[in-house]
Amino acid sequence: MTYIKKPAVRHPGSQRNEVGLTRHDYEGSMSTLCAGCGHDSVTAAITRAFFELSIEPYRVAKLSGIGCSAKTPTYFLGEAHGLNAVHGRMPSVTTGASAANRDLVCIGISGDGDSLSIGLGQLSHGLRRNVNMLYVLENNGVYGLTKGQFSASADVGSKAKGGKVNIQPPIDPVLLALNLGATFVARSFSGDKEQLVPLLKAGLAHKGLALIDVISPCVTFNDHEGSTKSYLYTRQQRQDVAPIDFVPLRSEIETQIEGGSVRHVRMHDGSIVRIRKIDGAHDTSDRAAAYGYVQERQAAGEVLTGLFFLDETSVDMHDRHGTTDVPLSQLPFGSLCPGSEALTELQKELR
Amino acid sequence: MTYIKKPAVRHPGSQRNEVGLTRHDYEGSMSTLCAGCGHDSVTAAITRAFFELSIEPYRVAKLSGIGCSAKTPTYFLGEAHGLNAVHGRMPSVTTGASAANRDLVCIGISGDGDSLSIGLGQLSHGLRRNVNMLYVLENNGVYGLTKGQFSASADVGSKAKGGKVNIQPPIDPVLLALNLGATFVARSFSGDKEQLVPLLKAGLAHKGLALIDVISPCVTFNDHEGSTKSYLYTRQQRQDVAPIDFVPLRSEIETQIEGGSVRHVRMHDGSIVRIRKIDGAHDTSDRAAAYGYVQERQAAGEVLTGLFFLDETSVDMHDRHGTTDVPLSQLPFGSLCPGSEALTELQKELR
Amino acid sequence: MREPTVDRTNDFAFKIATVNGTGSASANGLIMQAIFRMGIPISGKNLFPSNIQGMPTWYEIRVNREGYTARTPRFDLMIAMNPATYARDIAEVCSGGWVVHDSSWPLGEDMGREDISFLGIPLGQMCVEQFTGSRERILMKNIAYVGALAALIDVDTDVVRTMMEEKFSRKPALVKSNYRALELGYDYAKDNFECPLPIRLEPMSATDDSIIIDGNMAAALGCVYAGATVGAWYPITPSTSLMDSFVQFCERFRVDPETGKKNFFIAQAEDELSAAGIIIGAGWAGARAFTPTSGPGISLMSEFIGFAYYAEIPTVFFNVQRTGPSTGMPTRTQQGDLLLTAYASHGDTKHIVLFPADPAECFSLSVAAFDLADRFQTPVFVLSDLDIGMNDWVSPRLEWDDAYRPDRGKVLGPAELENIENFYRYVDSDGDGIAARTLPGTHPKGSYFTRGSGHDQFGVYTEDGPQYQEVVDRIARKIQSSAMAAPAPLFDLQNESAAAPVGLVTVGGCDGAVREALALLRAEGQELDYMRIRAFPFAPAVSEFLESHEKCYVIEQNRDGQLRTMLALETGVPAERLVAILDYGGTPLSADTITRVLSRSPGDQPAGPPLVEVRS
Amino acid sequence: MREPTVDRTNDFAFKIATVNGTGSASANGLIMQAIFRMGIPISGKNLFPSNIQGMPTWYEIRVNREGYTARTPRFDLMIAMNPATYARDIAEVCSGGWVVHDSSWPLGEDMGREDISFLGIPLGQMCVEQFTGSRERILMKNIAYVGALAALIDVDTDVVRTMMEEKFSRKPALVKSNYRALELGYDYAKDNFECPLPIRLEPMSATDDSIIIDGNMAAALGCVYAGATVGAWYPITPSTSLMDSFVQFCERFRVDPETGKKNFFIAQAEDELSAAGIIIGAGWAGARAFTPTSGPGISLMSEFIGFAYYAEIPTVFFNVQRTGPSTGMPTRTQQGDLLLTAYASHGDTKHIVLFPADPAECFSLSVAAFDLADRFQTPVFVLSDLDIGMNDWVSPRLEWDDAYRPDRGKVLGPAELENIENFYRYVDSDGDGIAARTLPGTHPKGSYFTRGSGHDQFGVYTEDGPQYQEVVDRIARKIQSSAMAAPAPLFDLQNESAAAPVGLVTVGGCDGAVREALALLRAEGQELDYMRIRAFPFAPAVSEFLESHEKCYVIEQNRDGQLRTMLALETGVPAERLVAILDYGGTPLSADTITRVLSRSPGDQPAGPPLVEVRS
Ligand SMILES: Cc1ncc(C[n+]2csc(CCOP(=O)(O)OP(=O)(O)O)c2C)c(N)n1
Ligand SMILES: Cc1ncc(C[n+]2csc(CCOP(=O)(O)OP(=O)(O)O)c2C)c(N)n1
Ligand code: SF4
Ligand code: SF4
Ligand SMILES: [Mg+2]
Ligand SMILES: [Mg+2]
Repeated sequence: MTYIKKPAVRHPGSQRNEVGLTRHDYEGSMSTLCAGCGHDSVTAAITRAFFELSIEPYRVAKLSGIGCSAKTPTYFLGEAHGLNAVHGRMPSVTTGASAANRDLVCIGISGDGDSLSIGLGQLSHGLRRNVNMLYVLENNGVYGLTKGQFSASADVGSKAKGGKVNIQPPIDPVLLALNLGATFVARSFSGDKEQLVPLLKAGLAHKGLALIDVISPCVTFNDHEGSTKSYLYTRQQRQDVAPIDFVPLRSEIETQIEGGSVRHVRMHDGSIVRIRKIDGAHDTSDRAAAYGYVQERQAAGEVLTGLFFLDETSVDMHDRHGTTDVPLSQLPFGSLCPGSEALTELQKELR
Repeated sequence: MTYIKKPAVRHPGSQRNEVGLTRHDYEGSMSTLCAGCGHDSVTAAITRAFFELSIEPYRVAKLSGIGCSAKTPTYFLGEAHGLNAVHGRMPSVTTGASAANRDLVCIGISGDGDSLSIGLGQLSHGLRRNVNMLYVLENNGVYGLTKGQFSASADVGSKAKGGKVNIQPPIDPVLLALNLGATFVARSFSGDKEQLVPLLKAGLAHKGLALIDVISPCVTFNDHEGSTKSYLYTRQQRQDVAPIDFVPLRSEIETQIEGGSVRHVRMHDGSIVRIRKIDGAHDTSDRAAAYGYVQERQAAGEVLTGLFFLDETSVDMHDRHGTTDVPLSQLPFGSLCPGSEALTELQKELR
Repeated sequence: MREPTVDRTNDFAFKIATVNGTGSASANGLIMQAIFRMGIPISGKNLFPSNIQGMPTWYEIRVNREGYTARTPRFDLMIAMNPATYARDIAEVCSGGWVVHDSSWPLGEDMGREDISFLGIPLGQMCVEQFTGSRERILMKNIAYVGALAALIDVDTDVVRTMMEEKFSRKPALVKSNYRALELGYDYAKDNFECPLPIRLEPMSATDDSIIIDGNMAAALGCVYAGATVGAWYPITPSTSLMDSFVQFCERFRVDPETGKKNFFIAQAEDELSAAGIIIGAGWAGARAFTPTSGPGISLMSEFIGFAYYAEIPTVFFNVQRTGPSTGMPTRTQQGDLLLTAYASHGDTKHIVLFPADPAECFSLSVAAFDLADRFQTPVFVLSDLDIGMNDWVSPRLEWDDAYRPDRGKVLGPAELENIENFYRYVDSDGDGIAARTLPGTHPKGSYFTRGSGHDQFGVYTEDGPQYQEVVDRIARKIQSSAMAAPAPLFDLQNESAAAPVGLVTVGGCDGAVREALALLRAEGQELDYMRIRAFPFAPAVSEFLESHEKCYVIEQNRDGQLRTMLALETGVPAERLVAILDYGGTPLSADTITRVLSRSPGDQPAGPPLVEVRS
Repeated sequence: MREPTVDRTNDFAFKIATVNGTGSASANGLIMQAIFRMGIPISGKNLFPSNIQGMPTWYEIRVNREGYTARTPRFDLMIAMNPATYARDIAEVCSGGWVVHDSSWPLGEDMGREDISFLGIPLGQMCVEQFTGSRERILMKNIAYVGALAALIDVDTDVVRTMMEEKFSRKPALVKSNYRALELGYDYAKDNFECPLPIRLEPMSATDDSIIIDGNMAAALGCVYAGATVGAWYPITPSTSLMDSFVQFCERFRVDPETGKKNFFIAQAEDELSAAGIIIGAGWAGARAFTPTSGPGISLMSEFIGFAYYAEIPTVFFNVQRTGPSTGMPTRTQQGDLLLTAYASHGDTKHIVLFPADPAECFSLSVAAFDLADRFQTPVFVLSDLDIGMNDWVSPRLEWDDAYRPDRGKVLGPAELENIENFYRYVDSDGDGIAARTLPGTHPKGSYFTRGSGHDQFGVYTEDGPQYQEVVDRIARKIQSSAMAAPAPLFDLQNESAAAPVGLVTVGGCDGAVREALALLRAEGQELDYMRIRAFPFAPAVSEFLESHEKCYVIEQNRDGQLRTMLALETGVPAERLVAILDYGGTPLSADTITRVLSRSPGDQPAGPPLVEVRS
């Protein structure tokens, strides 16, 4: 079923997508984050990605844990069901929601504290299960909401606002995900919508868990010099690998292709991801190469962004499990309850 | 202080180590594991490693979580304090014990369920903290104690006793540890004392967290064909990388060196690890190379064992933190309590 | 000493002491099943170690023609197959009783027990002679003691042989060796002892309408029949077999025969926190979802439980209790998690808890749990225990009413949403304390934001006291009102018209032992009423019972009298009128524990281990 | 309406409504501190959002010459700086009161409040004229309202200026602009309004021996003075500042001046489970170790808490409570975790809990907590809350007795071990329920195995009922016996010789409000006794108090009457004699809540928000 909202007033000039909705229909309530917070840029990119993909908001389930980042699902897709779980446990709740209704378009938003400290186990095992979801990790190197302690993604030597210096080696979610068998691994920067929006769209089209690590500076606690998660550092040290275009199923494939070698990857829903190779060095289908490349550039002080790895043969949680096509939550009771006769039969064996 | 136990009866011929103890003094109570369980072989190797290093048992703290593997600390070093924590939480308790008393020789025993499922976060963050401990992961691909469910290290397609087939990609603790910045990463096989004992000794001498992943077959639930954690598979598919000798501080360095290229690594306590390179391909000081090599051989179906990575510059938790040299638990109260005068002074600022 | 004149036919108990992992479990099951098939009321209690191989293990069987099959600690016969526990096993035999032991190698002593008879059988030696290979020899020794037992107490060997044929229908060689081993023991006993002993069996027809089932299997069946589609778990004794059974039933009943696709989803989670998260997500998205666990799991799930309570998400938790605290004794039973489960999580919380007494109730209360969870939009706990969950029980055949339809509670679907102005998640429009919910993915008008942080009745984030209170006050009313909808307490009253002076109150698996004690005490002339509580929050009938009795004995299996605590707390009945009889050593309750306290002729009562604590 | 004849000097309350993250917090602190330095009893309550920037925030100040400084919901003056909350802020002003607002842009309305006076000051406009850059303009607007307030209520501007000099001693430019902003507001008010208002300040000397401190800082200081060396934590509001303070104190007092080496170890753990594990490991190895957390953390630590209880490992947990359940309102206060903390974890457990009422007790009870933990070898909880922990309190100067030596309990060192035959961990040799422990790494004879699984008194693994019971029974006795060693309840009795008919009972931070209500009610002629409980398990004096009063009102800040529950449960006093007065909207308790229920002339009582619930 498709419900198309028909707003009373049509803003002149407000563009409509294939399901007749405007960008405004993909917004949520007003952000209460700090002015300039990277997370708000991610929200804007998410809004645009859903709009451009013409996904009806009510088909979406947006989930998060606790943190500034975790607050953002209220700021987009006001007409989608949302859920703020407890801290660090978004992956398991999303697993359950997706288990119950495989038709849900699941997007999970998390922070680096939420995903790499308290939630490291859930992120890792969510990746292993290959839950069909887009996992956006809004990575700022600190616990924003509790006022700026180091998170597990803070770099060694990075300074907190109070002057404390981090002494623990960081966890890079991209390397971790590659290590744990993730089927879609990318990184972007909150400030770069041109890169982020297509990545989000590709992630939504991916069947399985698409992890996008988004460097999203915390202007209040971690946007000073010496922080590798600052606007400045990211702008200076960023290196793009394999930029992509995303062509939704229903769009005509544009004929004009930009220079450089381009690879087309067909997603499960039929849409196309076009991966442009900058220097021919990176092959998004080679997990080991992706790991090596990210690690190498990191050692050189660069922040590599782009799509690192995409498993075109990804089999998601439900398909691995062999779940039926109808969402479990919608199966009629008759198809679930074996009934009294079966019970009688069964009990013959219990004597 | 050193307490040397003087047994009443001297078994003729029972060899004594530098602190005058026999192998028997390093034993614990009788194992209650299944006959043939890989974990018992690990116990025997641990007993030997401590004996050969002449560490007085009472200086050791042996900790574990819950599982068949977690039971083993009762089977060695009967004169050491031991602790069975709750399931999956050995790393944090060991962190605390080591925090309180940095002189303790800490050994933590865990299983693949204990460390890679429920305890994945604790293992990972214990690694990041570089707690000064030897971490032995007795890896059998199953939950032994709860009767053979797949653990997170079970390979895709491996069959459980009941016939169920695993569909989740495995976590390799070696790759994970390399990824997370571990300072000592090795793998061995419970059946190979010649390799395991020197690795254990090197791990004990390492300052920081030494992770040894020991393939330790579960004869009851996971030693059949098709299990990559079986005796058979491991024996057939094993490939040694960089075998080592370990020369404790107090031993004379043997002059006779076996063929092949040998690298000497001096540990923090002055003892020496001699790393023999088989094919010259592996450099134990190169984390990225170690990762790549393990991953490559794994893809070829081989189980690589040996010492993969050793950070000679490892700075352990206490040194990073700058903790005082005297164990905190032994500091006199006078050095801890600022006293009434300081309180009066301080309170002048609180007006 | 037992009086010799008492007829012990179909009224005795025996115990089999063996070593874990040697195949004795299936031999013991064979005995249990054979006696069951002979139509005699029977129970089997497996006291197994938290170990895979090599540690002592026991199996206790009680037959009772009147149907009292709660555990008894008094054994007429011991099959003492484990040298390591020989001394303590011998000590447990009643005066006048018998010991069967393996005389292949001399155990030497009678342990000072001249009041019991020792029946030595060279089981090991016979098996060495008759069988080859250590594996077969060990396994067949078990069957040989079954044979001896058959001769000694008149187990129908035809029944046993039939069972062997059924079990090994595809392995005729195995049937043959089993036959042979059975005969070995049987013949030796017949030839050397006066068979049968006074404790002996005689066929009845008391179990014709019964089955053998454990509570975990029955609970799993309840989940299947209630239409649960999502299960998540992390293995933990003694709950593991609940999910194992669910898997098996789903593979049998829930796989599309054509496509092979599955009408269910099961996740072996990485830990209990994740298992809780999965079922909460599934409940939120509209599936009936559950997790089986035990005490440590509930502790770990505590944060999530509070979330589901406050965000009002239906979920079902099975807590198959084991002996606590902490890791405790994982293979021993207890009722130690009553308080925890009722009030789990920080802040003001209170949960619906159901207390099955046996496998049949594990089945029916599972179904009730899903209905209550959906109706009251809250976590519901089914509090079973190791004894109920893992031991084989003779149970009346389970019944199913095909007219049953799940109560999914107030869920607004697309059609309803189409017709309303606005949907507000936490507005209680009809005053019953329950607000309607919607499922994600169904309709644009149904969207709302679910949160464990402060929210007002519209579901909007709030830090405002009165708005916050409006919601938590309604939730408190809602949970309290469940008391009228949940399974009512069951009573056995001396007299319908007037209350007896004393009441016995219990919960869960204590039922059998308390009913047996009740009969014994009433036979002594005592006037007693009985109430078994089946749900928390307590129904008004619970307070009424407590108030109408001068004194109530609250019988439960924990150290601190947790049920008594909850009763005092929630009903306001003065605690001094509630006397706790506590048994918490880890074994299933026996009637002795109660009669030792309450019998007027305690001299007649057998002395027992100091397992009972009376507190008032 | 306030009677105009009443002298309001040093007896009034005002509230400042601003926006989070705009620098108002330090301006408000300035006011609080200045009035404190004027020697006047004062309290400041910060009602801040769970947000970093942009949401409404309030600061409430009450001055009271008699020292009653519990929160009051009746404000004589509102400094209404936040347009977003203007309407509701105005509504909170008492009849006859005043509103200071920024008249730079018209807010238009008086919100129908003709009974109050509006004092418009063009704060924004003045700051735009006088300062440059938006940052400075925003910050200085805060100082400008401080200036206006100084004129209106007679804050001593010299005191304020001195504080500015102290604060910005290294940034003279800042001192200058602060001076200027202060004058801007001050002069405008002097020039345009009749200053001072009837609500005004007059220097006193009531705070000369006092300090300003929050409970978290005081608790941290307690940890330092008690000799705690290991702290582990995971950040969570409102406990975070406890560890922040501990870090600061350690860096000041615990760093070797020569080597720079640290006599402490602090771990920011990856989550609360790990924090609990770390302090358990440290406690086991002989350090005094603690973790600060809040409700969700305790839920997550539940499994570990049961482990420490059963394995008998000393540890100290600070639970700085916030409004539950679940994430609840993280920046609002509550006493919602009493039950959870007292009985945390599965199985039979019971824990020692201490209840500080204010920062001074946060200091002293922290020290007591470490002593009790060591002596009873068990987790001890210090149950503070957001109001105590994070608000600035005027506190009597903290005292320290240099003769204090930590009670490390029964720990056998090398010398003792050398001289004994055998060491057995859980043998209670002197009958006090406490067995001696040893520390790892000290002596070969001291070794034992610590486990959360079943163990006998020798520390050996067991699955045997009586052996298991011996240990858990002793633990129960041990915990119960702590009641005599823990901080005793405090009383304020009408009459030492005979009990009053009615008692007021409370716990923790309710103290101030209840004492104020007590004075008011006694002034009405009511006979009332007062008891404040400071520890659980309850001392015999607690039961005695309850028993000797016909009726007790139990005043606490949660929905379900958790203290009342625990009292009924543990003392056996009939619940009907305990009437709960409950306030759980998230703000600190005020005396009104109590007098509204208990005053004989309730007509005189101001109507308040429906924050109070009376349950019996
Ligand atoms: C169980 C629990 N522990 C701690 C907290 C406190 N807490 C809230 S958010 C947060 C960290 C947030 O960091 P991150 O996930 O990086 O999000 P950010 O605010 O930086 O976007 C913490 C520790 C909590 N809410 N629950
Ligand atoms: C909180 C909790 N959950 C579950 C269990 C049950 N449990 C005990 S051991 C174990 C798994 C053990 O597997 P592993 O660590 O691989 O050890 P192994 O027995 O294979 O050596 C589980 C799930 C438990 N003790 N505690
Ligand atoms: S504190 Fe940091 S992460 Fe949080 S809203 Fe502000 S800028 Fe964003
Ligand atoms: S079950 Fe497996 S892991 Fe456990 S003791 Fe037996 S062989 Fe070892
Ligand atoms: Mg962050
Ligand atoms: Mg294992």
